[in-house]
Formats: sequence, structure tokens, C-alpha cells
Amino acid sequence: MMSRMVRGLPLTYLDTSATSLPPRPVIEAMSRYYELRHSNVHRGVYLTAEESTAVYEGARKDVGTFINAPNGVNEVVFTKNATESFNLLAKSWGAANLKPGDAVVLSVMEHHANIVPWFQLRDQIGIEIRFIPVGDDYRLDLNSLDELLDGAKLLSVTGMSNVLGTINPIKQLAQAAHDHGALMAIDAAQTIAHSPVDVGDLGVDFLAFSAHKMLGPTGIGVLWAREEILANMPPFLGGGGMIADVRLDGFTPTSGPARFEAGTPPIAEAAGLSAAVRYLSNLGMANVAQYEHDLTLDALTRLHETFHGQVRVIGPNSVTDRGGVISLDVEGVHAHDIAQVLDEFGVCVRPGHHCAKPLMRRFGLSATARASFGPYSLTQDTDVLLEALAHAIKLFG
Amino acid sequence: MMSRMVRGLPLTYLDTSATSLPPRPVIEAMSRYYELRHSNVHRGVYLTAEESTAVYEGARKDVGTFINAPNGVNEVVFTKNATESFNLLAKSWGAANLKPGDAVVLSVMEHHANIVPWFQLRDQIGIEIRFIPVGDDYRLDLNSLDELLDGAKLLSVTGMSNVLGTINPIKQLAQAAHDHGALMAIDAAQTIAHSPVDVGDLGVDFLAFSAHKMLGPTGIGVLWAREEILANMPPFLGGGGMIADVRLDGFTPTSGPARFEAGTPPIAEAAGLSAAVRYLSNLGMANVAQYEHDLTLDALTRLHETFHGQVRVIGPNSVTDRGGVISLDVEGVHAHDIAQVLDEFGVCVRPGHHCAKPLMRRFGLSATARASFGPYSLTQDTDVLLEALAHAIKLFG
Amino acid sequence: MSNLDDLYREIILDHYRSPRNRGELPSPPAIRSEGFNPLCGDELVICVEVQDGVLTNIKISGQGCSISQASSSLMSTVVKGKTLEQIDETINTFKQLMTVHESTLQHGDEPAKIDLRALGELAALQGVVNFPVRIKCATLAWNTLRQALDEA
Amino acid sequence: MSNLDDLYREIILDHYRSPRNRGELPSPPAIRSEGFNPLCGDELVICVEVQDGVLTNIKISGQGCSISQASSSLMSTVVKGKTLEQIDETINTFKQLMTVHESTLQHGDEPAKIDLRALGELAALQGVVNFPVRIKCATLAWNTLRQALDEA
Ligand SMILES: Cc1ncc(COP(=O)(O)O)c(C=O)c1O
Ligand SMILES: Cc1ncc(COP(=O)(O)O)c(C=O)c1O
Repeated sequence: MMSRMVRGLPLTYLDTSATSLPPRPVIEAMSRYYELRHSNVHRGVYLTAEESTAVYEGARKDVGTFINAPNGVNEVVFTKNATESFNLLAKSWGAANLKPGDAVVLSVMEHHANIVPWFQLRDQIGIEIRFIPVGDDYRLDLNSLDELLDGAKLLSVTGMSNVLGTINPIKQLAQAAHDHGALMAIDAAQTIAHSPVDVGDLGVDFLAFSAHKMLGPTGIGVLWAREEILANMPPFLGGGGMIADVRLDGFTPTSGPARFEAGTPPIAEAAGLSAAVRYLSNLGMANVAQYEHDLTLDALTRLHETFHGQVRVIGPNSVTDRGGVISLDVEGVHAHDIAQVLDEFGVCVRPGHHCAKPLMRRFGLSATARASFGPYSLTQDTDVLLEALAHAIKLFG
Repeated sequence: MMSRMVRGLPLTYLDTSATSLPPRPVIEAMSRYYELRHSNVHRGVYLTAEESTAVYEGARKDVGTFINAPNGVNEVVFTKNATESFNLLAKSWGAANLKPGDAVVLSVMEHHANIVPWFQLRDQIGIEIRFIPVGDDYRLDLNSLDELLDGAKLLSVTGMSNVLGTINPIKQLAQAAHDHGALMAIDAAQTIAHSPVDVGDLGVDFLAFSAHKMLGPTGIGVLWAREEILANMPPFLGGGGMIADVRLDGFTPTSGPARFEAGTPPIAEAAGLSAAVRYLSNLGMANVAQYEHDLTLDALTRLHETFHGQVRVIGPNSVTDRGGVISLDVEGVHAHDIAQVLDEFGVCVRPGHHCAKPLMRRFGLSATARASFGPYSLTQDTDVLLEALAHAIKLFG
Repeated sequence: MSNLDDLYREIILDHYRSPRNRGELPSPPAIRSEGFNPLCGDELVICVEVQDGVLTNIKISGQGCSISQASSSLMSTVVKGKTLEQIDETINTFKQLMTVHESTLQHGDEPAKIDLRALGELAALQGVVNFPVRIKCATLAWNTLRQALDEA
Repeated sequence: MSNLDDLYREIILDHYRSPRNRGELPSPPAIRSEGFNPLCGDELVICVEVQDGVLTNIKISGQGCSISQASSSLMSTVVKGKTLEQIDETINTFKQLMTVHESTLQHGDEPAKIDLRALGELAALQGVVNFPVRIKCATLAWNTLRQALDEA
């Protein structure tokens, strides 16, 4: 897509936080799947059905390897997106393991995907939801962590804020959660494509992400859960593929990740996800992290030098524990208008609340204009961004 | 895929009931989407985000037109598959509108997708689930329909059995349901790609199907519901896109179909679904129905002539109110073995319970070998099927 | 950047920089109505006083982009002192202006004839129809006003 | 059709057509264990009597394809009269035979050396490994037996 011309200008895609651009091998993996081996999975005996099952289960294996899941395929559940993963977590694990009064601890910088399912569960069974506050330095304020975790059964926090770029200390949080007898979930939607993820090393119990934010296709997400936890979670959606038996008087669910995958799964999407995982693994996630770190440092520096106080970066100014998500607030120019002017330059940035309204309220903002990098981003993208920003400021100044 | 050679033989795909083979325009619509305009929907201001929103919302419009939805886009909800559609129906509409003791009426020939979510709801709130029996003629036995509908709030029945090929009298059933003050849902998973569907004419209130069974991609399904019903259904999955506001103390859901579409939706899949709808519309659904009717008549006739009683067709022998799904039971040869032998001939048929265990029990079967037609099927496919069947019978005879 | 000039006409930028009728009114007696655009975060509060079928006062507060702010500011100057019937007509005309794009694009219909003179300064918002995602910004104030008047 | 000949060896077809040790045993004293293959609908009931560490009797009922039926029939002839230790070893050897394919295919590993003689007639099921979806059919009886013996 980056070779596309828009109004005579090349496209400058700076919206990877919202969704990433799949490289050719990912798109081709899906086309090839449909052209050569499309069949429904699991129940087939014939060749292409065997192949499609191998594609689907192979993706499970690839994902398990990518996040270094201790028990591999037994721990990887395919959902439709990270949002469904959190709904599955709240409504299967949560509904089965939480009692009225139990606390779930989130943070003020969570995406709605990691907030609303918990409110829904609260409205159903009466749990308590607590939020780790965010400091003026755009980082989690962990001063009251021990109190917040007192009586908590789960701590669920994002690995990286999709608004601030803040990278949270997941390892430390997981340790704290476990010290209080709580489990730990990480929203890896913004982490998975930007730095190495090792669930064992992080010490987390659950991890959720979407393929479309990691160079993969829409329509597929992942919930990873430790095998012993997953094994005891009740089913979520009901239907074909998740049952051992169905009678006129009831049903018996099956075991393993299949229990949570009712209906025909996203098979072509799994082929695309596999290709994305292989693409990222070839780049090397440590390289990707370093590359984006350098891009971010360059962009933050030049934003500051060019606009001084006129353009405020809503997020940490240092690049330590910070990813390539840069939210901008421009004095006197609304985020929507910035994005509109930037669009004339072929620059794609996203205005709005980025599905993080509690965080926006915390900083008294209704919207920011967010530019975000991916492995395919270039310093030239920042050049165009700065030029377009200057024009926007002039227009409204 | 039909040009692929398997073990030196061309592929004979007879498993359209499980999933259909997308034609080239469908595959290309998705590749093109990824190559040219992939972006997240709704919140973007820049060009490709506008385009991806137009693709996604355009698919909603196309689907509304295809099923002749009276209020078009306001009634079409995108899910991940028909199974999720039924879960949404049961867990949003059902949970909000059914009280302990209320009855939901299904039929013995339902797919697990239209059974298990209702059992889950029953286990949660204590509704009663009743089943319309299936007669020895492989058709619904409607003698006790009035009693079954007494006190019922919903009748939910498949348009066509994915095992028997039986086409049910949905219009009549909808009338009966309404006469008893119940709503009517149709499982159109097997209907949508094989005959014209007009929700207004059928008089139903809900309709569910998957794109992958109608020449479209995996990863997207539809729940259609009458606007005034949908407008009063509470949210299902929670997350981004389905909210009007999120605060630290709760959330306010948004209105319209978006309320049921939490998280990044299947955008590329919507592009594929649009292309599939246009492909089928160009063929003309009445033509497709007639074409498959002829194929089925030919196949049933020749199966009978060739094998007499040795191969039993589990389904109506007449082609009146019957589609191109042909389940076979061969004396002395298990369905699994039939499928295995047929695979050596490049013939793809599916052995098993087809996610319809109650129906299989009804006929004392653990599995059938099912051949099913699509708009791309040919009478030559039946030639190869018969040849391969003869070989299987000889091998085990 | 001629596209942008069409969207951001001088009169719009002026109303954005210096919005008219800013503020709130004590409610009651004023009717208060809130409008959200969940997609972009625009929030609007409209307070109106209605006496004998005439909108006698209007105040607007909230946050939003230049289009939603200018639209609400322009609207406030146009509707103040008008009868509810007149306002109803203006709302309809304005919303028609904002749907032209869609209907022309999707059905190839002839755009409905709209009396731009009746809209006065509001006609400056005409350029918005070429930016479909911004239409919701322009109509937010109008939907919120209608909501308020429905309670009147 | 040489592939098929390898899968459907004569001895397998024979056990499929005339399964040995069909039936059930009163339970208790027999241990009864049920096995399902939800993917293809195979259902198996195994009843075993164990005395002093020896499997003295076994009966098998249920429905399934030629591979699952032949595998359970062959299994019943092999385990009857054996000690639980011997049976454990046979189960392990058989399951090893059935996983050869996967490990060779996926990791390029050398297939583990399996003592086919120790398997006797069971070795006839070797061809199944070339048909990965059928492996579950072949192992169903064995998993169900292990389940039964775990309760012994
Ligand atoms: C009649 C019927 N209903 C529902 C389904 C479920 O569809 P999906 O697996 O795409 O959710 C199927 C297909 O398997 C079906 O045949
Ligand atoms: C931090 C974070 N969590 C969760 C999500 C939800 O992902 P999806 O919309 O793919 O379900 C997103 C993306 O929007 C995100 O940025």
C-alpha cells in the first residue's frame, strides 16, 4: 500500500497503532490458501481438508513459538480480535473464578477492550473494578499498587499504551500481582509487533492481541493462557467444534483450545497470521524494537526542535520504556483538523480518543492526533509529517 | 481450487456444505483491499481510512440488499460466523427477553450452532428448550407444532438441513410462531447460497449465516434482525467501537449495529463478502437454485440406479423442498472409510456427524458421508463420485 | 490545497476562533441537551430557552473540531429569535445540504435543489459534503438542537 | 491405489468385519470406560476385568470406522491375559508408532526405533501414520484402555 499515490503524493502511513499494513507474503499466503487448499478444518479426511487443518493448527504452533508459550499449541486460543480475547477472559475465566466483591485491577491508560468487558461482568456478578492511576509523567503511578492489589484476583494492564506510547513494567506488575495472589493479564495489542514477547519471562498468566496490528490480517486474534488455567475455564461461545457431545438435554464441551473456538474458525486468517509471524521473526523482534526506537527518538527530537511548545506530545518525552506512538496536541488546532490537513499531504494519522476515554479525561483532552510507526516506517515519513504539521498550524494560526 | 490436481487427478470438490470455494473476484477483492486501502474503520479522517470504512459499510449495504432487509444497513450486524450470530441472538436478545420457564423451540435437525447457545442460556437463566421432531421421511414432523409453540417466545429453525438436504417451510413456521406470539429465527447457513432469500417475504425476525458458505471468506458472518428488535437488544461483546462513552465507573453503549461489533471488525472479509454477494447476484439466486436442483435430481437418480439399496441416502428421496446435500450410508462401510477411499479419487466428501448429533442419534447413525453441491459443481462430479463409491464398496465388500 | 480552502472557508475559521453564544443557561428554565460524536470525541451541550414558540436564547458549550464548533456557532446565530417552525425548516434544509453527497454518490440521483439563500452564512459549510467523515461533525449541533426542541 | 492397500491391510479388514471380544461386561466388577472421537463420531466402550495385576478379560462395544474398530479388536487380542506392566509397555510402543509420522515430518528427526516384533499383529496398523487424520481413530481404543486401567 505504501507505493500508492494519493492526490499525486505518495502515502505516508503513520497509523500502525490502529492497524498495520500486511506485507506481500501475508497477502499472498491468504490468496494461496483460498486458491489451493480452502476447506473446513478438523472433520475432513480428504487432502485439502487435511491441509487446511495443518494450516490452521500450524498457525497455533507458530504463535506459541513466537510468544514462547511453555506448552505451545495447548495454550493458544484463536478469537476474532483482541477485544474478543478480553471478552473470553472476562466472561469465561472471570465469570467462573470471581465472586461478588472480588477486585479486578486495570489502569487508567487501558483501551476500552480491557475495560468494557470487566464493566459488563461487574454489572452481572458484582465484582469491584479498580484503576491504577496515571501520573503527570504519562506513566503508571504505582505508589498505591499494594493497596489496589489487596483482595484482587486479577491485574490486567496494557503492555504499551496506544495513546501515550508508554511501555509498562509488566514483569514487575506480574510479580506484584502474584505476591497478592492475583493472576496477571497483559494487553499485548500494541506490544506484539514492536518488541520481543516471552510470556514465560514476563511471568504473565494471560496475553491478548490481534493479528491486524502485527502485519497480519483482520478477523483473527489470540488469547494465550497458561495451560492449567485454560484447562479449567468453562466454554464461552457455544456451537460446532467446541463440543464432545450434544444431546437433546444438554451438551458436553470438548477440551483444549478448541473449547473456546465455536464455529468455523478464521482459517485463511490463520494462514495470514502464520506468514506475519514468520515475517516478523525473520526481521527479528529485537531489531524491530531498536529500529522503531531510533525512529521515535528522531521524531520526538525534531518535533521539539521545530515546534517548541506549540506542539505538545501527549506521552513520555524520553524514549526509555516508550514505543513509537506519538500523540499530538496542537494549541488552537483540533486533532480532527490536523488529521484533515495532513491528509492533503498524503499523511495518515488518527484523530480521536483512540478507544481510551478514561485516559483522555485524565488529561482533559477530547482528542489527540496520533502518529505511529511500524517496521516499514522511514525517517522520511517524519519529514512529511513535520511539513504537514507546519502547514496546519499556519492555516489555523 | 478446482483446477488443482491431486495425485494426478483433478479435484472433485463435493463439500460445499462445510465451506464453499471462493471464486477469483472474491479472493482478489481481499488482496486489492489489503494492497490499496487497508486501514482501520470509522475513526479515520485520511483517505484510505475513509475508503476502508466505505468498503465495510458498503458490505453491510450489499448484504441488506441481498436478503431484502426492509431497513437495510440498520439491521445487518457483522459477526465472525453464523455460530457467533446465534450466540449473539441467545445471549443478547435471549438473556434480555426470556424469563425462567419461557420456551425456545428448535428442531431435531438443527446444527449445534443453533442448539448449544440455547443450552448455555438455559443453564444460566432456566429457560425451557423444546425440539420439533423429525419424521421417518426426514422432514419436520409438525403434528405437535401448536403444543410445542404454546408458551414459546422464539422458534429457531434451519432453512435447510446440512445433513439431510431437507428444506423447511420457514414461511409457514414463521406464521405459526407469530400466531403464538413468538418470534422466528432462521438458520440460513445452508440457505443463503442456494436459493433466493427475502426476509420480508419469509416473515422472519432474525436470520443468521456465514460468508464462507456463500463463496465468501472465512472470518465473517451475519446476524440480521428487524430494526425495532435490534434497537432494543443489549450489547454482547464489550470493547472499542460499541460504546458512546466509557468512564471510570461504567460505560454507555452506542446505537445501531455497531453496538454489537466490538473491536476491529473483519474489514477485508467484508470486502470479500461484498464480492461474493455481487457474484451470486450476477448468477441470479433463482438460477443457482434451479441448477443445483437439476444436479441433485441427477445424482439421486443415478445413486439409486447404480447401487439400489446398497447405498442409502439419508434424506428425502424426492427433490421437492430439498437441496443439494446428499448424505450417504453404505451398508458395511463406515463413512470415514468411504471418505478415505474417495480421497484417493480426488473426491472431497465429508464424513462425520456434521455438527448435528441429535439428528444423527434420531436415525441411529454415528456418521454419514456427505456430498454437497455448489454453483460451481458439475454432473461430471457425480460421475467421479459414483466410480469412487463403487470402488469403496468393492474394497470392503 | 484547494480542497482544504473549500472546507476551511474564512467564515468557518472565524466562527471556530471566536465562537458565538458560548456558555450555558440555568436549566430549568432552559432546556439542556447533550450531543456526542463517539467516533471523534466531539461533545456538545446546548441550552435553549423557548417562549411562546420562539427560541429566545441559546448557549453552546463543549469541545470539538473546527467544523463542529463553527457549525454550532453559525447555527446559534441563525436560530436565535426564530420560531420553532422556522427552525425546523432550517434544520431540514441544512441536513439536506449535508446528505447531498451521499445520495448523489450512491444512487447517481440528481442532487435535490436546495435554497442556499435560505441558509445564509450556513452555506459556508457546503464544502463539508466533500469530506464525508466530517459530515457528522457538521450535523452534531443540529441533531442536538432538534433533541432539545423535541423536549420543548 | 497402493496408498489405500497400505492403510487397509487384509488383517485390518478382517478385524473390522469380524471384531474380536465384542460385548460388555457387568460393571462392577468390571471397569468400564468410554471413549469419544468428537471429530468423527467414533464411540467406544471398553470393559476390563483386572485380577492381581493381570487383565483377565476385555470386551469392547461401540461404533466406529474400520481403523478404530480394527485397532480396538487387535488391541483386545493382544492385551488379554497380560500384566498391567506389559500392557503399559504395549500402549507406549503403539502410541510411539502412531507419532512417528508427526515427529519425522515436523522436526526432520530420525524416527525412533520401534520394536515392531513386540507389537505382533498390531504392526498392521503401521500404515495409518501416513494418514494423519486417521491416527486418532487408531489410538482411540488405546487411550480409552489407559483410562480404564488408571482406575484399576
Ligand atoms: C445449518 C448450519 N448452521 C450453522 C452452521 C455454522 O456455521 P459456522 O461454522 O460458519 O459458524 C453451519 C455450518 O457448519 C450449518 O450448516
Ligand atoms: C492497547 C489495545 N488494546 C486492545 C485493542 C483492541 O484490538 P482490536 O480492535 O483488534 O480488538 C487495541 C486496538 O485498537 C489496542 O490498541
